Amino acid sequence: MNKNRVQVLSIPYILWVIGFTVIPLIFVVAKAATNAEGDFTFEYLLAIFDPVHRKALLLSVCLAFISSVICVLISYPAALILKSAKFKDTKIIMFIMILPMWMNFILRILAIQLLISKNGVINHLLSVLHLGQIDIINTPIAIVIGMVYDYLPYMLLPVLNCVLAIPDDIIEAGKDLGAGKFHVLTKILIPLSLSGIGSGITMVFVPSMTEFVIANILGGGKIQLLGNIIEQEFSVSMNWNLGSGLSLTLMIFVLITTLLFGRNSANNRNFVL
Amino acid sequence: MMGKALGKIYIVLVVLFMYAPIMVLIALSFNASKSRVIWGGFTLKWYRTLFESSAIISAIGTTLLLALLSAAIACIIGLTASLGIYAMKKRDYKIMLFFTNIPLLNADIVTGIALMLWFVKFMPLGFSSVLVAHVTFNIPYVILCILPKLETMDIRQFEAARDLGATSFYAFVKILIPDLMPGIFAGFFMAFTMSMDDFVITYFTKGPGVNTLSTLIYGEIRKGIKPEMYALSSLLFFIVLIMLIIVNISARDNKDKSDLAAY
Amino acid sequence: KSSDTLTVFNYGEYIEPEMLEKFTAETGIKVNYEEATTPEEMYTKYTAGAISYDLLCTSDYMIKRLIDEGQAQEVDFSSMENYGNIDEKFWTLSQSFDPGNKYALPYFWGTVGILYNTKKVSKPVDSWDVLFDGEYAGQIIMQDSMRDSFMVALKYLGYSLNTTDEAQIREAAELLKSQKADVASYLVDEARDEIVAENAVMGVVYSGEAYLGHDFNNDLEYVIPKEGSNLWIDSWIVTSKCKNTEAAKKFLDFLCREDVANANFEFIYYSTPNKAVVDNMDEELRANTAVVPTDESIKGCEVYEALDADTTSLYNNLWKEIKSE
Amino acid sequence: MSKKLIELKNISKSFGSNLVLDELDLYIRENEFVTLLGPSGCGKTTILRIIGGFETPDIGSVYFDGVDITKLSPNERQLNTVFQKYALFTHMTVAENIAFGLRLKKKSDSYIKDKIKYALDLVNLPGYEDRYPDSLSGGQQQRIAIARAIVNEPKVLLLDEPLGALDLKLRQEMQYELIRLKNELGITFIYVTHDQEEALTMSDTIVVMNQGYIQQIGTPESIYNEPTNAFVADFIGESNIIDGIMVRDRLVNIGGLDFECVDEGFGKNEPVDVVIRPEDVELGSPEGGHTTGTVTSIIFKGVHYEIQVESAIGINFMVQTTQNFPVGSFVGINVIPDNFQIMHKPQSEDEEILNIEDIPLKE
Amino acid sequence: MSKKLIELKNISKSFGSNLVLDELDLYIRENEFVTLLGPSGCGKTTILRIIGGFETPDIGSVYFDGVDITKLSPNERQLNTVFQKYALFTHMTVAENIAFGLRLKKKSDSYIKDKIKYALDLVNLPGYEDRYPDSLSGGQQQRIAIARAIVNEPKVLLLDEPLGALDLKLRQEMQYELIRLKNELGITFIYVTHDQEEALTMSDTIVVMNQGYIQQIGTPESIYNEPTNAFVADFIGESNIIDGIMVRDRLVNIGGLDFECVDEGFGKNEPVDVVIRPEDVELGSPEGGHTTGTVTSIIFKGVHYEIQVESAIGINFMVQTTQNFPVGSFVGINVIPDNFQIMHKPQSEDEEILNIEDIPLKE
Ligand SMILES: Nc1ncnc2c1ncn2[C@@H]1O[C@H](COP(=O)(O)OP(=O)(O)OP(=O)(O)O)[C@@H](O)[C@H]1O
Ligand SMILES: Nc1ncnc2c1ncn2[C@@H]1O[C@H](COP(=O)(O)OP(=O)(O)OP(=O)(O)O)[C@@H](O)[C@H]1O
Ligand SMILES: [Mg+2]
Ligand SMILES: [Mg+2]
Repeated sequence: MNKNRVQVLSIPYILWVIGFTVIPLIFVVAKAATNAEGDFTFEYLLAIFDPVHRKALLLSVCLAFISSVICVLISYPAALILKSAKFKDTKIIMFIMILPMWMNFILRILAIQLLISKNGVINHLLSVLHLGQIDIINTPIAIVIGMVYDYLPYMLLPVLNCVLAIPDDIIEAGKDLGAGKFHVLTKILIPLSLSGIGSGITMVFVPSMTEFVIANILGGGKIQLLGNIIEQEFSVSMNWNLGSGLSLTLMIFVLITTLLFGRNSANNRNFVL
Repeated sequence: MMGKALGKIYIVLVVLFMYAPIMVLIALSFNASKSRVIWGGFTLKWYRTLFESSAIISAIGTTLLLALLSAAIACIIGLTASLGIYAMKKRDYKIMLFFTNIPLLNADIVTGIALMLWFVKFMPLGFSSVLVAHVTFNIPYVILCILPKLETMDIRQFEAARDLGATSFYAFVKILIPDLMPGIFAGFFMAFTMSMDDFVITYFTKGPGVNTLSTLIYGEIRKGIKPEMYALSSLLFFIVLIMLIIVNISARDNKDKSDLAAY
Repeated sequence: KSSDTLTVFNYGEYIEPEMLEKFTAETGIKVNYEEATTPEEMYTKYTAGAISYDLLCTSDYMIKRLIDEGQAQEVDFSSMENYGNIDEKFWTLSQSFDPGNKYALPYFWGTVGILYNTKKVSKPVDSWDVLFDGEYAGQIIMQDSMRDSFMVALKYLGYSLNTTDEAQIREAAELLKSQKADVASYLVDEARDEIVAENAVMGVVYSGEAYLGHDFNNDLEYVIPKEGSNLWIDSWIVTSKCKNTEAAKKFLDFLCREDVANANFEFIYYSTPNKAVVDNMDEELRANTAVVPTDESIKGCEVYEALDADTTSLYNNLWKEIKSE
Repeated sequence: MSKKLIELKNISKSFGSNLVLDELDLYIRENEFVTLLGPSGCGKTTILRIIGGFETPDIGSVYFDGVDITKLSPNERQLNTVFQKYALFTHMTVAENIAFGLRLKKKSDSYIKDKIKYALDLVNLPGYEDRYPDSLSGGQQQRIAIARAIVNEPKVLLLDEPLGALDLKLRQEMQYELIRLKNELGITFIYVTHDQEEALTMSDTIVVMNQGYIQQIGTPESIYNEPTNAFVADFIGESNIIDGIMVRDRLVNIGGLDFECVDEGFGKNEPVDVVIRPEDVELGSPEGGHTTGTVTSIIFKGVHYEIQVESAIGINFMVQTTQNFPVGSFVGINVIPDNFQIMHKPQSEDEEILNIEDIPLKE
Repeated sequence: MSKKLIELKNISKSFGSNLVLDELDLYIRENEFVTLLGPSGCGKTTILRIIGGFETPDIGSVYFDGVDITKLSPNERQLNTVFQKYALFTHMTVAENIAFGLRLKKKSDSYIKDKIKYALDLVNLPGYEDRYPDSLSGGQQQRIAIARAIVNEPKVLLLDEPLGALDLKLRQEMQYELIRLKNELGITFIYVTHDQEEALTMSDTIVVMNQGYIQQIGTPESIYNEPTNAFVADFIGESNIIDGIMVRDRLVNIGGLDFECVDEGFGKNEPVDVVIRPEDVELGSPEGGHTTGTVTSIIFKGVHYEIQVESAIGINFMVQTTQNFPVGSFVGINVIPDNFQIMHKPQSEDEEILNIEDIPLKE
């Protein structure tokens, strides 16, 4: 009986989505499917296949993917360590993780630039210690560092949440049956925290696909991601049609991937509200 | 206990990574030189001039209000939405997630311009339009934080509460919410942060006279960020940090007491 | 009364805030002040129509576009009390985007040139050539702006920066592509800081930044290459939506007043077209070519004209190609 | 007799394609102690959950005091549940757990405090107020679950194996306390247990179920002594269930030997199931036995020994006796006529289940 | 006798300030079936968890086959556990749950498939391969937990109330299967149960605990028939524990009346605890009784009736008998000398617990 009643709870959100996501999206679709004169055209929807755009898309996917993976690789062990430390107050950890984000984004990225640039803080330290120099500014590595830095909390929080919620007795059962640390990880912890990792990946991968500020500042403007192109089309070239077209195809591309993965857990629980 | 020590080192490294740029910003707030790339000696003057700038003071008010309100509204809508989505069948569930992801996926400028074009049709641009825009891009973060939590929730406790006479709302507040609290918290934090950070969408949807820290900072980029901004950020950081420590200590005190009482 | 309020749209940090208060105090007209970072942002927000702006300050080519689209009101500037403060030569220069000087009032102006570190660059810098000869490979900063980058190449090649000749533009693009390997980074606003921090030895910057840069690092010098460069003028227009033209005019007149113009100048140190201000400047400042370019140095400079659609799209595509190299 | 308080009418419930309850009818009288008994997975918990309002039946209705409450939500029902897996609120202390229902009813703080103390004393855990459920042993958690339910003094208490994790001594104490509660407060109990002795000791009425069907409803003694079919006989206590042939009224043939019994009304030479409780088989000296046998195994069970005897008539008897007969000893076997239970054989293998609807419900 | 496989030496463990195990020593021989028995919260689960490696003792060591394994992690120990609360992997099907340990051992798919089938048959749940734990009843989950542990054929199996949620029939079947496993595979069992009959039936050795101390270690019969103290006597089965005075060897005075017994070596006129099992109290006609009494209550318990008799000597006897004596009937009471258990009285209230270290452990 009650499943339907619970579903009703999402109505405000559905209305919101229709009002402020779907309708604006229709504007975008309309722009994407017409040219400057307002005539229907496929030109901009297919513009993604232009070699320049394709290259940028590929690079974007690549960097976003690498950043997501690194975020997972950093967050997951951290979550495990925090879980094993039996730290009770998760809110404090979350606070510590998110606090840096309360400084303005652009300031933080500029600060990273200060850290890793040629005459930056790190190189200063390294030269004082006679440890050689790093030269990563204006390379994809710098962009990845920036993305990881900026999006790490969005991975950490859901992953931490999920990992901490895994009951200890299930982990004990796994160990009891002979699972070493590795197998406990791969067969129990990870499967049970997939939804958290999934959320984290969505929140890291998806926004980093359209990221452009990081690429501009840390990449020295030499690396062109799809986000830069879309931004450029909108804000400099004023070619909204092309910008919308690219944006829309990017969106479809990513949404289809998320649809393919979707929800893995069986949803047959009873829900009595 | 090698593992424990290594674990601690790891956490310290992660925290270091996250806080290194913050340290730089804090250092800059004490930099007498107006340029971020030159160290001009130590000064506190930016902290003083900060309070003399009415533009900054009013922007910080707007920013915090906007972030708090939009995060709170997003949490409420996102929480109810998550519950609803959780109860849905697989197909509907996927469709909902699909739409949830859209605001994350649109380049900010696309969202910003689309929302602006849409808003001008029926509402004056002003604080409320920015608020609506912020809520819109905040909700997905809240949902993405709460849904995984819901998946691992223990529904039996909820049933027990219902059995003991709690209405579903009461049981929801007393049993589910505490259970979901970490997720809600995470969602709120993220929403708050997104809102504080956003420039492009705010820019296109705001009315005249409405300024947030972001719009101020972006306006300053050409001439060089005003050191007051570093001071402000650092101040904000310290205030939150101190609050955190106070809350933590008082919570620990309480815990100690109840721990004692337990034995 | 709304007629006593002006909604003013300007670049960020482009006016001394106290001047706005002063204006209100003097005239009783309230100012609703809005900022933007790029002309395109302004255009987008303005044309969306959500906010009815009365006055707008933006760059030459955007002024032209707005005028062409009928978004500007004709104003009789000569009837303004402080009309005479504006140097005659800027009215002339403005003709390129505002023939007849019917719409646009020059506010600030400047050039694009090379900011370089005299300690690190031994050879004399007077030509765009230093950016292309490979000697300072990896230590050069270019503008992350399509038009400015093309401008550099076109001027270096000896063409007009407003050329619509596809072959010339393509030639410039090829040059930029081959240069990319030598470029440390393409930056806009951070360029100056990078040179100040000596992460790069030279870069293409706006003259206004050159002054600031020199302020932080005395080794920095600014030069407008001999091949010529871009000369830009930011001007005010009264929008066609403006109801209270009188108040708007008062505001513009106010800006031209010497004390006000001087305050604004000292707030940003961009070149001012206000000759009263220039005349009263102290010697040292006036000698700085970044602040007050000599007529000699801007001899080869041109003002941007709006490009036709085909050329714009050619520019766009080539620029994206350069960036994706 | 007191009125029917709860009535289940024609309840069916399936999970997916798995039919768990099939057209089930059942009523519970006021202040009655009804126990549901049946093998694991037979649907006991499901019935409780339907009564509690946590599951909606696919078909059928639930009545409370004559009112249809099928669609009522759990909090609107005047009953409380002790869950099979405790379902304690992990983020609350023991005291907060117990106070939960009372706070909802806006009881005064002093009342709540008293009640918590009373309930913790009752379940033998005084001083555990401030512990968290995670730090309790299994049995302690179970007792808190009981305390949490009873402080609310509901009209009906649903208990799903509430004493399953307790040792005999504590279980007996708790049984005693529950019965006292029932009598003092007039609570109606619906009880699920897998412990037959508990069921027999505590219940007014026992409902024996199998695979979603009710097999028999009756008093403990009628269920134990007069099981309606071999399933019930076998399930309730241990039994020797032996093939026999009814020679005539009051005479049954087992393994070629005739035994006197007290049952009548079977067809001549009808094959029947003969049920003999192990404690009803008497062992003695070979001479005095109706038949004889050899002891093949003996297990010590505390109160008695459990002995397997291979009898001369080819039948293996399970015998419970306090005497010790060593393995290999030769014994006489006797059963008094009263202790034979004669039952119709089911027509088919499945008949026990399929035809169960025909079994008249006890009024 | 077979070698000691597991040895706990001087184990102490506390949670916070709560001392749960205190200097405990215990060993388990190879292929032995050892049962831990004790009241709720006495530390049984904690012992299993220490052996399993889930808790580290504060003091003391655990030896496996002579090797100190105190610091070894659970997966490196050659033992498997059936957890009190099942701890099934909710994200895996039943089959995947069962296969878990085997896959880790890189068994072949066909082997695993066979084992799953074998284990599900064993626990009476064939065809449940693809169900998820959430969709199983309590007893079904418990059986899957057993299946998951035994397919690994560990050297030692730790079972924490593994049959607690099962009905008598199934429990007996499972008991039988477990014993068969023990004999066939030579598995050593460490078993926790709150069911004394189960303990008596299955165990080679029973360890009776109270509040973290071992009270008695012995065979089922010695524990039942010769409890070392009143706690054990009371805990194992039901008992009449009566104050008496030892008149002289083999004569005890209860309520002013002398009874013959078989115990010797007590001081003259020493006050003692006299323990009489309820099934050892014989009721008959008043004439033949050593003393007499009146039946005050009778409860049907299936196998027998439980009768309370108020005796003429002022003592209330609990009696178990298969005969029915109506309430109020006047009866004779007899106990044969063998059935008196005479025990020293503890010096103080707490002595049972405090002085327990002095009780010699059975070797
Ligand atoms: N959520 C569910 N989804 C699918 N099947 C279920 C679900 N809950 C219960 N079942 C099935 O319904 C049947 C009855 O379950 P129920 O829990 O009522 O049994 P039970 O009589 O309480 O058993 P036990 O004594 O083992 O607790 C079982 O076969 C079980 O597998
Ligand atoms: N994590 C813990 N924190 C604090 N106290 C605990 C914890 N685990 C167990 N205890 C306490 O230790 C004592 C022994 O617990 P244990 O689980 O060993 O009991 P048990 O003998 O298994 O009881 P039961 O038969 O009820 O399961 C109990 O009093 C319990 O409250
Ligand atoms: Mg059940
Ligand atoms: Mg236990």
